[in-house]
Parts: sequence; C-alpha cells; structure tokens
Amino acid sequence: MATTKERPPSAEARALGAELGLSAEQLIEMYRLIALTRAVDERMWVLNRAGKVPFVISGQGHEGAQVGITYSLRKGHDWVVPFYRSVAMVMTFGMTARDIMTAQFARADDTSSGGRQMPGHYGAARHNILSTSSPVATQVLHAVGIALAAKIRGTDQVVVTALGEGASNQGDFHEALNFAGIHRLPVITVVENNGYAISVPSALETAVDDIAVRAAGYAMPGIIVDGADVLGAYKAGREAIERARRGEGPTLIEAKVTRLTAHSSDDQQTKYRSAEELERERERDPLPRFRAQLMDAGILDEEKVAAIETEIKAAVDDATDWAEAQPEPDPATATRHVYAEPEA
Amino acid sequence: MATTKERPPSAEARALGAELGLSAEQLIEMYRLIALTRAVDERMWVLNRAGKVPFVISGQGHEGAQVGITYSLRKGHDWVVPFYRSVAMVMTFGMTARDIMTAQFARADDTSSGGRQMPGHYGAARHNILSTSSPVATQVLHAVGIALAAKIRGTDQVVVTALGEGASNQGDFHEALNFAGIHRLPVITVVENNGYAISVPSALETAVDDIAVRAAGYAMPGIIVDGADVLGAYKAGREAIERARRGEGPTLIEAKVTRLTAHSSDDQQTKYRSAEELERERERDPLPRFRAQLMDAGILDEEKVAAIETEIKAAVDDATDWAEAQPEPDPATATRHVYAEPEA
Amino acid sequence: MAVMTLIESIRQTLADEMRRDESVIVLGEDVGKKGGVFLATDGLHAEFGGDRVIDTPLTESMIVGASIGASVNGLRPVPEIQFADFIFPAFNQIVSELARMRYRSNGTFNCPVTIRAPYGGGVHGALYHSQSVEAYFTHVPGLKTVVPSTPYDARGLLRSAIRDDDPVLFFEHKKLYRSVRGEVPESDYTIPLGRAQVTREGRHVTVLAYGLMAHYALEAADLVEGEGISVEVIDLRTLRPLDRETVIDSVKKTGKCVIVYEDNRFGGYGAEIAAILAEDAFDYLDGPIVRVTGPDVPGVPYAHTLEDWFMIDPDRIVAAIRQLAAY
Amino acid sequence: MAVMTLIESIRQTLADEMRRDESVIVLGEDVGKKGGVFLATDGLHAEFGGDRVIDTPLTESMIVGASIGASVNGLRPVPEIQFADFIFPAFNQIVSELARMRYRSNGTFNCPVTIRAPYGGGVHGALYHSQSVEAYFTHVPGLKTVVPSTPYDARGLLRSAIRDDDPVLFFEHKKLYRSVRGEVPESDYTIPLGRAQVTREGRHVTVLAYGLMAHYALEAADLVEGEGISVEVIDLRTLRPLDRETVIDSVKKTGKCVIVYEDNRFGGYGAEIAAILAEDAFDYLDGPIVRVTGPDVPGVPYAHTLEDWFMIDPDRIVAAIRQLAAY
Ligand SMILES: Cc1ncc(C[n+]2csc(CCOP(=O)(O)OP(=O)(O)O)c2C)c(N)n1
Ligand SMILES: Cc1ncc(C[n+]2csc(CCOP(=O)(O)OP(=O)(O)O)c2C)c(N)n1
Ligand SMILES: [Mg+2]
Ligand SMILES: [Mg+2]
Repeated sequence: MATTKERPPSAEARALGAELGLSAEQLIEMYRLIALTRAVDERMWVLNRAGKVPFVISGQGHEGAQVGITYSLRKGHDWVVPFYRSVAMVMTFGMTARDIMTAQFARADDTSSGGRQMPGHYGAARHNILSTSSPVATQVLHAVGIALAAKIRGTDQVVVTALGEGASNQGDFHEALNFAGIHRLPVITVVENNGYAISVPSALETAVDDIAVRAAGYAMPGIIVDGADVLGAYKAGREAIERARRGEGPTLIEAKVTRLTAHSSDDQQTKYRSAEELERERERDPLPRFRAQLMDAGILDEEKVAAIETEIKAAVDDATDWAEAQPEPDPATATRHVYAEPEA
Repeated sequence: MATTKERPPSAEARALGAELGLSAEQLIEMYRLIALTRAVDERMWVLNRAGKVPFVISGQGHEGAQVGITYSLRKGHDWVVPFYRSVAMVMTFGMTARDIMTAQFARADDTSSGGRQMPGHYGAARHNILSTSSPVATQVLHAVGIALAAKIRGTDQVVVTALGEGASNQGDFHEALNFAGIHRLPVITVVENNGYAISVPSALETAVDDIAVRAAGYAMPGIIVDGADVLGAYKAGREAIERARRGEGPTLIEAKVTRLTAHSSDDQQTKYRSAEELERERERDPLPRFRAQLMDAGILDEEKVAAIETEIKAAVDDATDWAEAQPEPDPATATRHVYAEPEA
Repeated sequence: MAVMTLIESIRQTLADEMRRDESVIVLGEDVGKKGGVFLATDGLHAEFGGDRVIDTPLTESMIVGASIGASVNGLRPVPEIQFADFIFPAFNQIVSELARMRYRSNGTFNCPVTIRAPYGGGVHGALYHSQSVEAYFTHVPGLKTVVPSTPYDARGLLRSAIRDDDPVLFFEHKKLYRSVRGEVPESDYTIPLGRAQVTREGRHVTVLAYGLMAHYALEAADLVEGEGISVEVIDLRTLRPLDRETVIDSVKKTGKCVIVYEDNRFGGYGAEIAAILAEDAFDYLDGPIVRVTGPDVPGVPYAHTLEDWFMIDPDRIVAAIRQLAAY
Repeated sequence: MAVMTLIESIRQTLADEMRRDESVIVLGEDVGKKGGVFLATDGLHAEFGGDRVIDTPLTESMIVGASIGASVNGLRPVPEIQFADFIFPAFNQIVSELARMRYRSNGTFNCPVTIRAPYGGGVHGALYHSQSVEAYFTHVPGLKTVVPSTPYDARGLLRSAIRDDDPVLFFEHKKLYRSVRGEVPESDYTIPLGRAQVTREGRHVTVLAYGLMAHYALEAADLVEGEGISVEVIDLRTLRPLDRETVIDSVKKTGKCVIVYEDNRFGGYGAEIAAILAEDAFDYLDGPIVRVTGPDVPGVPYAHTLEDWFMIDPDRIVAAIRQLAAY
C-alpha cells in the first residue's frame, strides 16, 4: 500500500507508539485500512441502490476490531478464516479493493470464487484466506483443523477466524473450541458481537451478556475488547497471536461491535430497531474515534487525513470501474472444478 | 414396589431423614432401587456370557447418582429423557425389572420398543419416559423441547435428562443448554461423568476437569455431585427440581461416577485401563457405601439387608424367566408404526 | 373468493391454524418481529405473542430437536428453517430422531411436526440460498414431504401437514412466493397428503413435476400444443407418500414420460419415479424415461450468466417433449 | 501372496499409506489405543503416535470439519466415523463444506479427505448400527463414494481414495470385515476410482450390486446356473463416479437387469441406476428393471426375527432373477 510522507512523530505519537510497539507509520496504515474498507463498503451500497449489484452484506462498524486484532499476523504465512463481515480482516491480510469489487460484480476473475458465490464470501488461496461459505460457524472447525495441521507439521503458523455472536450458539462452535482447547492449538476465535442475529436481539440469542465467559469451558482465555477501540483490539489480538505462536494455545476474543447497516441489502432493520437505537449506535463507530485518537496524538492532521481520503477515493473509483469492466463468467466454465481436472 | 415391615427409626435415622426430609422408608426405597438395578444389571451380563442375549450396555457405578437425582420427581407427571446407562433412572421413574428384561431378550411386548431397538434404549410412554435412540446428546434437545411445552402449556412439569461427559461435547448439548438458559426452562441436564467415552480418556475429551463449569456459559447453576454419595445427589437433584418447578430455570448437574464394567459387552476395557485403575475404581461404587451409611444410621441392619436381597433375587429371577418366556416379535408386525395407522 | 400470492396463502394458513388450535406454535430464526426473511410469519408475533411465535437462536439442530420434544408433550410445532440450504445442521435430528420416533418406540410416541423451508434457485442466491434438498428427505421412511406450487394447494396442503400426526417437510419455492397468484377460498378445506394433481390432460406425453417446475411444465405443454403434441402434466404436490396410481395410470395412457426436477440430476428425487416406472409400468413404455434436471455441479452459481446456465426453463422441457414425442 | 480378511486389508493399507506419506493422519473416536471398535486402526497408535493417530472427542462434525481444515493446510486426513449411522451430525460439514470447497473457490482450494465408515445390517445392530447411508452422499456433486467388497479391492481402492485430491467416502460393510478372506499382493497396486468389476460373466440377466450384496449376487448366480440361467454379476465398487459404460454395456448384452441394494428402497442409490438405464439403455431392455432392496421402514429392527425379515438374502435375489429371466 502506498505511503504518504511523514513528519517526525510528536511526543504523543511516540508515546502512543512506544506503549504498543507500533510506529506512527503502522498506526497510519491501520487507519488507512479502516478508512479504505469503509469507503469500499459504502460504495457497495451505492452500487446496490443504483441497481448495479443485487446483493450487499458488509462490515460497517466491525472494521476497527478486525484491523486491530489481525494486524499482527504474518501475511502469507499465517491463516485467516473469515465470515461475511470480514471485509476489513481480509483487506488487512492482503485482499485489495479490486478483489472486493470483482466479487461484488461477480466477475470471472473474482479472486474469491470467480463469481460463483454471493458477494461477501471471501477467499484467496495465495493469501491463506480460506474460502467462506454461507452456513454459519462451520469455519471455526476449519480454522481449528488448519491449526492442527500447523501444529503437526510444525509450521509455526497461527490461525485467526471470526464469526458473529449469533453463530457462536451453533454446535460447531462448541465442538471447535473444545478440540482447540484439548490440543492447545494455535487458533484465535473472534466473536464479533453486534447484538443481533439479523433481527434476533441478544436476549433471545443467549442468556449471557458476554460470549467470552464460555472460554472457561474450554480452558482458554476469554478476552473482551471494545470494537470501537482499535488499539485495544490490536493489543488483545497481538497478545493472543503471540501466545498461540509460543505454543500456549487458543484464545477466544469477543469484540463488542455495532452493526451500522441493515443485516444485508435484503433487510429492513427499522422494523426491529428504533430510530433512537440506530442514532445511539453511531457513536460506537470505530472510524471517527480512531481518527480523533491519531490526531490528538499528532500522528494525523487535517491535511494528512484529506490526503488519505483522496487516495482512498481514487482507489475505490479505480476498483469499481476496473471490476465493472471485467468479463462475466463464461457458462462454458460452469462445470469446471467439481473434481480435480486431469493435467492437460 | 413391595415394602418390608419397619422398626421405629433410630435417632440417627431420624437425624439422617430430618436433615433431608426423607423418611426411613424412603431411604430404604432408594437403597432397594439401587440394589435392584444392580442385580438386574449383573443378570444382563450373566445372560450375555451364557449366550442368551447378544448385547449388554449397563449402568453399574452410575446407579447412586441416578436414583438420588431423580428420586424427587413426580412420577407420571414429570418427564425423564434417559440415555443407555439410565437403568436406575428409569426404574426409579416406573419401569420394572420385567420391562428391562423383555428389552434384553428383545421380546414382542418390550415396553421400550417391542424388540425393535437394542437393549439399553429405554422408553415408556405411560411413565413419561421418552424413547431413547443411539446417537448421543440428541435427547438433551428433546428434553428442552418437552420443558418448552410444559412452560407454554403451564403444566408445572419438570424434565430430567442425562448423558455422558463424552456426549456433552456434541453440538446438540451446547444448543440445548443455550436455549434452556434463554427461556429459563424447567429442565435439569445431568452429565454422568465416568471419565471415559468408550476408550477415550477425559484428557482427550475436553480440556476442563469439570463439565459443570460450562453452566456459566448458559447462565445456569452448574452443580458437581459425587456419584457415590447417594444423599448428596438426592440433595442436588431435589434443589434443582424445586428450582425448576418454581420457574427459576434450568440446572446442569455433573455427577462424578465410575464405570464399573466395560463400555458394553462388545468392549475390552483392559486394553486401555490398567488393573490398578480398575481396582481403585471399585471403591467408588455407590451401593456398598450407601448400604453402610444406612446401617450406621440404624435404618438398615444385616437382617433387613438380607431380606431385601432375597426379595430382589426373586424379582430378578421372575423378570428373567418371565421375559425369556415371552414371544418374539412377529415379522408380520415389522411394517407397523412407520406412520400413523388409520383407525380400524 | 380472495386472490392472493403463495406467501400470503401460507401466512394466512399459519394464522388460521394457530387460531383454530392453540397447540400450534411457530419457531425459527427471525420469525418474530421481523416476520421471517420472506415474511411468511409476518403479523403472527403481534397476534399470538412471543410464547407461540418464538424467535430462536441461530441453531437449526435446536429448532428441530426442541420441536420433537415439544411435540411429544402436547404441542404441534411448525418450525421454519430460514433457507432449505440451512437444514443440514438439523439433519441428524430429522433423520435419526424425528423420522424414527414412532417406529423405534413401537408406536408409543409420535411427532406432529411440520418443518417449513423455502427452497429453490433462480433468485441470485448462489450455492447456499438456492438448493433443492427434497431428495435427502424423500428417501427417509417416517417422513412425509410436500411441495406446493399454487396458493390454493399451499393452503390445503399446509393445513393437512399441520394436522397430520407424523412429521412433514414442507418445501416452498422462493421464486413462487410472489410470482404466482391464485384464488383461495375462505373455507376450511384441506388437500390430503399423497395425492398428485393432473393439471393438464393429454394423450402423447406425461410430464411429471413439482414446485416451480410444475408451472414450467404447463408452459412447455402450451408451447408444443400447436405442434399437435398433447401433453399430460402432473403436479406431484406430495413427494412422499407418492401418488403411484395417478402417475402410473397416466404413463400407461401416454406411454411416454418426462420427469422434471430442478435439483442435481444424479440421485435426485425423480430417479425414484423413473425406477418405479421402469419396473411397474415397463410394459406400457413406448420410449425412454427422460429426465430434465439441474446439472451435476455442487450448487447454483451466483453470476447471472452461470445461474441462467444452471436453471431449467420451459424451453428445455419443450425440447425433451419434442424429442420423446418423436420417438 | 498373503490371504487376509477385509479388516486386515484395510488396517494394513492404512499403515502402508501412513509410512509412505507422512501427511496422512487418522482421526476419530477410539481409533487410538483401542484401535477402533472394529480394530481397523489397531496398532497404528503404537507405530505412529498420538500426533498422527488422534483419539478425538465424541464429535463427528468436528472430526470432519477439522479434517477439512487440516486438508487445506498440507495434510491428508483419513477420519473414521465409528458407525455410518453416526455420520449425520457431520452432514452439514460434508455436504455444505467438504463437497463444495473446490467448486465454490473456483478450484483454488481442495480437500483430500477420505472418510471411512462401517455400514450395513445383519449384525444385530438395530436401527442405529445397521444403516446403509450411501444414497445421501452419492447424490452430492463433489463427493466420491466407494464401497469395497473384497480384501483385494479394499486395498486398491483405499490407496486410490487416500491419494485422491478430492473427498472420498469409503463405506465398509461390517458383516464382511471378518467373514470374507482373499489374496492380497504385497505390491503397491491401486484400483482406479470409477471402475466397476464384472465378477461373473453371463448372457441372460445382469445383476448389479455392491458391498455385502455383491457376494449375495454371486451366490444367487450360482444357484440359478443349474436352471440354465446365465447371470452376469457386476460389483460396482465405486458408486460415484459411476462406471456407466460397464453397466450399460452389460445391460445392452443381457437386456435384463436386477439391481440389489440393502438400503431402504424408495430413493435408494439403485434408483439412479434404474433411471439411467431407463433413459440411456431403453432400446436394449427386454424386461422391467427389477430392484431387490431393503423394505421401507425407518431402520433394521433388532430382534432377530425382525432383522431376518429386513435383510436381503441370496434367495430373494434368486427369485428376482428367475422371474425376470422368465419374462
Ligand atoms: C446455518 C445457518 N443458518 C441460518 C443462516 C442465515 N443467516 C445468515 S446471517 C444470520 C445471522 C447471523 O448473526 P450473527 O452470527 O450474530 O452475525 P452478524 O450477521 O450479526 O454479524 C443468519 C440467521 C445461515 N447463514 N446459516
Ligand atoms: C453421535 C454418536 N457417535 C458415536 C456413537 C458411538 N458411541 C456410543 S457410546 C460412546 C461413548 C459415550 O461416552 P460418554 O458420553 O462419556 O458416555 P459413557 O458411555 O461413558 O457413559 C460412543 C462413542 C454414538 N452412539 N453416537
Ligand atoms: Mg450478530
Ligand atoms: Mg463417559
């Protein structure tokens, strides 16, 4: 990703950096990732309203936790096993705005599925981002299996997977964390708790306030982070990743996030969420909060923020135009990849 | 069940009784249930070795916890949802030695299944004992559903279900307790933890020592009882049942029990359990311990114990002979009960 | 007589049955305030409350497993699986438990449970929001499987399903929810399970279909009529128990049969019908039993170019009819 | 050349493959010290240790789900499902995930996983230890399904399955484990997936079968030989991909076909073969396609009187052959 020229970091910046072992440049990169993801995400909705893409499911409100928690992973070495809200997570791990947009337009060269899956079903073999399906929670077992292979093969890899709090009530979640706990596998399970499973509120999803309390049932740490606090998420993620890499086993991280949009472009959230609630939730948006934090620390200023915005707008425009211009999948390819194809 | 004439209970007996609200007669009935179940169970193995029944799966070592926990239920009003080790539980709730033996011999009038299922798959509609299947943990959801109906219909019923600690790692257990917790359903889930899932030891089943800690993840109490301590089990069971009946919600009870036999007649446990361990485990047998306790309290004496033994031997002989003499299922009935049958 | 869509017919039938019988409850993901992702349960929560219209956690095995338990303790649960594609987490509860309760208990327990689920492709749902899953369940003794294709049938069949003392899977094609309208009487009529419907009489070729394909079959029959091909169309409506008599009688008359199903071809539901005809109507067959089916790829792809390739349209049925008629 | 039982052949093949390729691991319930409830993995834990022979918790969805993950990160897992009857908790992982990983990722991920499971009745296993479950999986594009019937085939097919880059379901009939013995060469031979075997040549009737039924079919053929009925027996061995050519060629020759499967009749695997023949070999059929199958009840009952009623024996196949030959 392109960089902008830096001033020597201020005392506050050094403080903020030092405390977390992050350079000003890294902090700015994290900010850029969150802002870029948000811009890509907002564009999806614009395209949907314009009738250009039939479906959108997005991660607005979840980006801070995703970038923070996964930022310490080793790209191309470790693994991420995402879910449909993991836009920021997969972009942090190597996918680009073009990758996201080709999936939105279901183009032939869509990295995730060649236009075969709905948007939001991310995957990229070359980045160790596992292909996402729709049935929720199944991926937690895949992440655990990847971690098992890493342990058996001694590859020193760490796996991060994510799911919603609603999905965490599925049996697969229980079976996955149970197995990860037994073998102390290098896997971090992130529950992005936004308080709803489509329209079903927390109170009808579980009897507990915090999914993290369930970690004790698998003899692993259960950490709660405020999804609007990017650096808090970073700290929790880094510690869990380091612990996993040291062979000290799995971690469950619960990120309290907010869902700033409807569940998907097929949902009408005003039917089950009050205007007041939606208004209130806006305050939990990680993007403005992180921006302010970096500006207070003198790491960002109006000028830099504007520069990044311009840069991001250009990237999103490029990705949109480029993706839209790509060819659609050829029906002649529809029968490919059911089974391995004999080498020519 | 027949009674033996009682002497006026001793001071110790009154003490033991008073503290738990149990009369000497009730304490003796509990003892008789445990002893009878054990005798029936031992007979199954004799018949198996004699080549008279092809399969045995039994509850030796689990009986104390089962009788203790379920003793306070209202027969014919409440429900029990058993598993294959629940011999003592279903006998406490109304099934007889003959019922058990007709299932062992797979006779036509077997209450549980008419000889259609393997022995150990208990069920009795007239006693509100739900039919048992083989796939583990599925019944926990059935118990939760029965409790849901009880709550919606306002029947004031309480449901007790049981499963092994191995089965408690299945997804259905997680989904069941999660739902029971949300709606504070009148259901008690008993995990009979004998340290093994066939040959797989605790350490490879879960990373935690106590399944009970998982109760916190569902906002319900998790109680641990010593399965060799019948009255401790009774106390925990009674409290949970009363709590459920008062509408205060579900409870998870973990009974630490011992499996005194091989997993089933198809298993060779010496292959994975040492002679020392098997020897040591004998000390956790609830039967002699409870007998001694009642004798110390002057509720039982040699004479009474002998009388009960004689009575039980007669009951088991009767059940065996009677069951063996019953007709086998007629193949002409094999197509019945796939769907409802039109009334004649 | 009221004219309504398929989804309206289902919604009204659910409300009717809940009014008629207080043991009927509805449970599933988002069936409450939201009224279901397709609005099949819209308004039920307001009328009957959270006790009888239960928004469940995101756990299908629980939805079915708890329904089994509730059904043996006096209720008639009508669980909704949000998409048929998501019924698989409940597969063990349905196949091992729900289907076998009556048989394994020698008739002493039974489960009056009706599982509703939207199925089918052509709605940009891709691999996991487009599947036809009937074949996995029609194979299972102890289960009944129903697929309505009209608002009238949906009402009569759903009533029968809910009142049935055995488990019924009730699959509703998403593409029909709002695209098909029809007259639905106010009366409390039912349509017995296990009866197919001859939706068009003909002499030369029998076309067997259900769900969305039952409509395409009729369109195809119209298209070839001008060519002098007289097509008999049968809407199976209930896949199990199968109405063998109606099917076999028609094939005895026409001697030729096209079976249409949207699901993957290999081992799909229609294979059983072909097998039955090849064994029990062999002497009457004047031509091969032709299947028009979805292709054997793991799901309906998303891109419209690929989805169009996957989905059957009336023209493909026409081509099969022509070929067979000319045989 | 060594003579061994089916279970010995499987055990040795697992050991061979684990020696040959250290990416091969075995996982499942009781596969470690105990060596599996049928001893299929006996000795593997001692030789390869707990890292490559993993006693898992009692959680089938985890067994398959973790195998999927391990397979995309460099391993070739060979999970064991203790009884085929207990594969249903893993149904979602197999059908939604394992089968579709390659297709949905446009060929960028794939899962070399071989799921072994003992299946079949006649062993006093009752409803939940006797099932034939192949039909649920042969319907799924992306999966391969293998059912060996001899020690020789088991070895060659299991090698091919483990070395295959796609998921394979490998079903072993419990009743064959120790009842059938045969010669098995030391050599590293393989039998390609997708090839049926003509186990007996004949002219009048083709009998198609697999697993235990492949043996009964041969017995039946012997029994009618004296009556001048020449039976061709085909052991399908791989149910998907199906060896269409071998099957169709045989039926073109004999004109008559009996399909035998132990599973419930309605919608069982053999229905697809009947459908294929009724469409692609219709012109060659001189008689109905006859199926000899298990009855349509929810499971094999336990009491031996009922189990005997359920199970197919060679005589029932003989009766079908006679009837069809006389047609
Ligand atoms: C097994 C399964 N059942 C149902 C669905 C339909 N569905 C998609 S997302 C969703 C809600 C998920 O809620 P949560 O896990 O909290 O994640 P969130 O969308 O809130 O981020 C549902 C019910 C599904 N995808 N998979
Ligand atoms: C879903 C499923 N998988 C596997 C089995 C085979 N099986 C029967 S009992 C058992 C072990 C059960 O262990 P646990 O739950 O601890 O109960 P215990 O037998 O120790 O009392 C297994 C693996 C089964 N019955 N169901
Ligand atoms: Mg959520
Ligand atoms: Mg145990």
